Amino acid sequence: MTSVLDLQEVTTRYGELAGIDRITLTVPEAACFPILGDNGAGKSTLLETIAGLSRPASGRILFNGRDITRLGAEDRGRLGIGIALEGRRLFSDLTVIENLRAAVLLLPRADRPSAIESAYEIFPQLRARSRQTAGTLSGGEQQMLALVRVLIRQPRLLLLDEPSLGLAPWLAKAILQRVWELTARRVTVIVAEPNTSVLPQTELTGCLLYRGKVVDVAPVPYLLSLDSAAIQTKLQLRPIDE
Amino acid sequence: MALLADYILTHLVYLSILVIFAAGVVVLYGLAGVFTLGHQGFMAIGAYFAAGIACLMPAGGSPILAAALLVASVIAGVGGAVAGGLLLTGPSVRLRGDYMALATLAFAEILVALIRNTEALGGMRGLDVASLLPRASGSARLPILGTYALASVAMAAGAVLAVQRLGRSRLGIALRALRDDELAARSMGLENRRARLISFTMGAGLCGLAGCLYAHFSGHVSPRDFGFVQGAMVLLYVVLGGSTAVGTVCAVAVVYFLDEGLKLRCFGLLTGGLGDALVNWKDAILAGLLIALLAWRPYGLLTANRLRSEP
Amino acid sequence: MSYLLTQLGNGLMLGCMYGLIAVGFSLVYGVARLMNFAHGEFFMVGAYGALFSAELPLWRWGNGAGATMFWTLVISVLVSAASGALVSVLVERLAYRRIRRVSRTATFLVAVGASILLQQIGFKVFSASPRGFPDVCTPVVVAAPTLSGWLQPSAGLPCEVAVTSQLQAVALSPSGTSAVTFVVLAFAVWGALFFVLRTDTGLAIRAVSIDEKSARSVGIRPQPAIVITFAVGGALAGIAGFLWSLRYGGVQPLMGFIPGVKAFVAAVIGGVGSVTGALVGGLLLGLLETLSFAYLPGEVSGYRDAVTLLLLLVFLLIRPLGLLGRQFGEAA
Amino acid sequence: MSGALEPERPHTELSHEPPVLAGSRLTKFYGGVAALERVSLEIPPGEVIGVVGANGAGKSTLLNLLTGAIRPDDGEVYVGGRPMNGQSPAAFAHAGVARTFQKLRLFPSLTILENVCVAMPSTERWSLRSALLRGRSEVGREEDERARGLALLRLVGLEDRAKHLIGNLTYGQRRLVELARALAREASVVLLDEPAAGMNANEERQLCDVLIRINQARHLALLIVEHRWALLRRMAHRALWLSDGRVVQEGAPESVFAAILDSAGVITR
Repeated sequence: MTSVLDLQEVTTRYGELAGIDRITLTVPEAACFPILGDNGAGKSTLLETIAGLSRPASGRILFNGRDITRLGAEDRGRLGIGIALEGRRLFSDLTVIENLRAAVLLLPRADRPSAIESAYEIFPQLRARSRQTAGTLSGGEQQMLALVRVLIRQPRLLLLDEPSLGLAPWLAKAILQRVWELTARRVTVIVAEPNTSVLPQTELTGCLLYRGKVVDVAPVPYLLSLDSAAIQTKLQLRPIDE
Repeated sequence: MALLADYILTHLVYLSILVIFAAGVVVLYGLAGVFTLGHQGFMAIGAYFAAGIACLMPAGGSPILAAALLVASVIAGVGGAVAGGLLLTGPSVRLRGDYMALATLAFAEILVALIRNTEALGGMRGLDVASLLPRASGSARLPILGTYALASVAMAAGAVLAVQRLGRSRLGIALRALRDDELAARSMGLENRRARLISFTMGAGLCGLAGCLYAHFSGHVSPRDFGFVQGAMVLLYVVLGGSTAVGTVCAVAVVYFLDEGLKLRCFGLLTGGLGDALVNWKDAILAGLLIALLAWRPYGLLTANRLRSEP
Repeated sequence: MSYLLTQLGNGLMLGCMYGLIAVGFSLVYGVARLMNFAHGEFFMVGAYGALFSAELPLWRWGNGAGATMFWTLVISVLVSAASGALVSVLVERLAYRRIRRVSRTATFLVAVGASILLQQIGFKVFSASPRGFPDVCTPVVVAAPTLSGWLQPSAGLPCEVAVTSQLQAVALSPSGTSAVTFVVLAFAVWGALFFVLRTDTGLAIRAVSIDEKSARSVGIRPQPAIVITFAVGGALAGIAGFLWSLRYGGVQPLMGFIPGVKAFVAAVIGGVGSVTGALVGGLLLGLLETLSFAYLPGEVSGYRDAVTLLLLLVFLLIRPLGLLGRQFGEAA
Repeated sequence: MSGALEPERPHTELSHEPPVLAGSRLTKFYGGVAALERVSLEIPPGEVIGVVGANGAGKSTLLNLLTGAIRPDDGEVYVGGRPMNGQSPAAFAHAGVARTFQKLRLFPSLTILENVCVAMPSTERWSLRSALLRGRSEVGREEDERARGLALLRLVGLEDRAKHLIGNLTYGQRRLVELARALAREASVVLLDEPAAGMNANEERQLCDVLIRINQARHLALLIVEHRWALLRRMAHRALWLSDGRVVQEGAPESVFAAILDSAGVITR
């Protein structure tokens, strides 16, 4: 399995604390790669660094072997990297259709209508809401809009930051099920999600973050079994500067 | 030689008036964290109150009466400014950042527009202040000027010391906490209404005091003296001084020296074409320089950019 | 009755001019969270730009047939828009770009500095005496509130700007001037609305205003959107400057300050960040001023500026979001 | 969860006084989304209650409502039996409610000791005169507050860092300073928002020890929002499971954790 994404010793400061610290990570092609960790462990910083929204202080990022460390978020978007930010971050005063139009400004003018149309195929409920301002949608509908804003650009690497935030587990599972169908075996997905029940299956390989460092890359059930004492001993094995 | 002394003493008085005014803004902006653009309104209140009361001086009245009226006019000026300050505490709690700036600007500009349109206050031309200290000329002028200079420097030093002590007191710590993170501070029981009341009183009061001294010393007050630009300049000194009392005094001194220097062709060093150009373009050069300084050190010349202190 | 109509007409036109300036101020605040105090100066630059183009020898006023008049106007509008836009973009590039993200207070002070700098350059390049369109225009004593203002104890005290003069546009009869003003205003207002609400660039600008990080995540570059916003804002203010000087004359370096403040008031009343809000706020303010000037007794109308600012204070206290504005979360 | 060590849960008999903090039918909407719907709970004096649930289930919203940071759209908050109906966070603090925040919110321009002392209930109201003149009584009060502040810092093991700014502290130490600041309020209930997030094993143990000792010594009620069940197993008398803005289950910690596990909603990492 060739690797889609390689991070080499990437460090990004975020305020003073919840940054990421010399992270080295390889994400296999067309895999669903969960990222686990406490709030403030650096999950969002890692995803935003990969998407180009935060500039790393040091280290290199390779996408399909090409160094994209210096590229901005817009250029990475063109290369096929899409991110759905934590907390949905919709353009709440724009209508649903305007949100979609804004999301496809990146594409050539000819492809935009078909891309917008595909959004309604992924989540048909949105068609009835297209004239409504995004802020007035229900929690589930807002999450659907946030997801289609990225999906309709057919990204090759999809980054999801806590997609189940604020939703009842059954609703999150139903919505994300649609995403897994679309991306299985075709799109590489990196998802930061503490609620592991919404993941496509239980036996995925992911990584656990603690204070901006990678504790381990292993199957999710094993990562879930590590408590703070185990993390302590694991990190001791590697030189850490507390 | 007397001319040089006169020049120095006069500028010393204006410098200390500016320091007292800036100390007031340090309390409003530095401690209370209020983005103020209207502090020149408080100074205008102080100046016009002082001018008004000074007019009651009967010609040739006894010096004791003059001294009493002088004290009365200062108290009235400061009191009026404090009243103006209290007026703004209400909105200051509800409005944030930019909107508070616009509200204080509107307050000051309304005040100045009203003054400019009421004949009783001299309208556009302004009021002459029957200076209670005899405007002696010739040899008698220096001692009078000396006492003025001494008094204003003492008051300026007192203002700076008071602001410094306020900063270190428990009230000062509470004000800084409220400025760093208002919700966290209020969740710890810090009632910002009372803290704002106190800091507005002191801030506006100092601005009013500066207004009184300016009225008495310059002998003339007019709406133009309290324009929007003058207010912005003082806020600039406070920002360049890192929102601290001492830092602001240095910033005031530096810019004042620069302004004078440019005006006098670098104290007579540059004569001829370049000198004229310098004087001619003085304000443009000063504005450009201050923009550059701010861009380089937005939180004050001495504070490193890392140490953000922003209301 | 016709007096009321003409006053309403004047009020509408004055309102549209305030609206045009307010649109620029509002858009810039929306997309960059920046109170552009130098925005009034783009209005002045536009006036000088149009003046410059109108004085070009090959387009003398009034001697050619209607066509020359038409082309002169078109050129003047274009030049005033271009000069306003150019200076606006320059100010963004040189003064605001770096400081904007660092500190709000410093950014405001830089804006004041830029405003003073433009006024000073205006004085040196165009001299203080007011100039009207190549027609007679009553001279008015003018001087700038110098930077150090009352800092100079001895030097002559700076004097305040007098009330602007009335223009007697010989070549264009008053009704001709208002007709032209009305057409150009209508075109500019429609253009502003169309640009922001209908075009893709307008959509990008609105997206950046609402949530810059989210806009970047969907591939919109904030920096070009901000530059375009400054350019459009500057152009609209420039056009307003040209029309103002066409109707009221008195093109002098300080002409931008008071209309600039009025535009801030209009933007806040209408709701900062919304284009329609800025236009509505401008119209309201223009009508209020013109009617109060026309109907209130003489000495009271002297308080016109105070009334405008009082309106600002009232709106700030009771409805800071303005009529059509919305809460600007610090999402950026 | 490992739960290796036997949970020595502090046993205090729950008295019949009015609850130190209570919420009835608390509801909060953000746009079209109900962050919290008709949530009721009561915290008797001295009780430790744990709140668990997925991110976005409404835990922080509940905590913000109970501390006055935000106002409920419906329902009522009672502190010591008295309705608070929308008073300011400072009024909540004076009524005896203290809190910490999920994202650290210490005061950067103040030293660590000042961070703690600023939260102390200043009996004497500020006045300009006392601030400027600093008479004997004022200095005396400052000395007393400094001593109490240092005692709190000693409790969390940071007394030697009193003069430092928060810049040069590790993450765990900052959490402990925030705890000391909350305890400085001498409140009847302290609400903690994910206090152990990002803490290593010994910092977590130290936090637990401090909380247990304070709970027993000062009969201080605690509401702890936390993902790490191990900490709640050691301390909590009761647990409350929030999901999608509603209370799913409330009761003994073990029964609530068991309910979460077999609902196949493995919530926590």
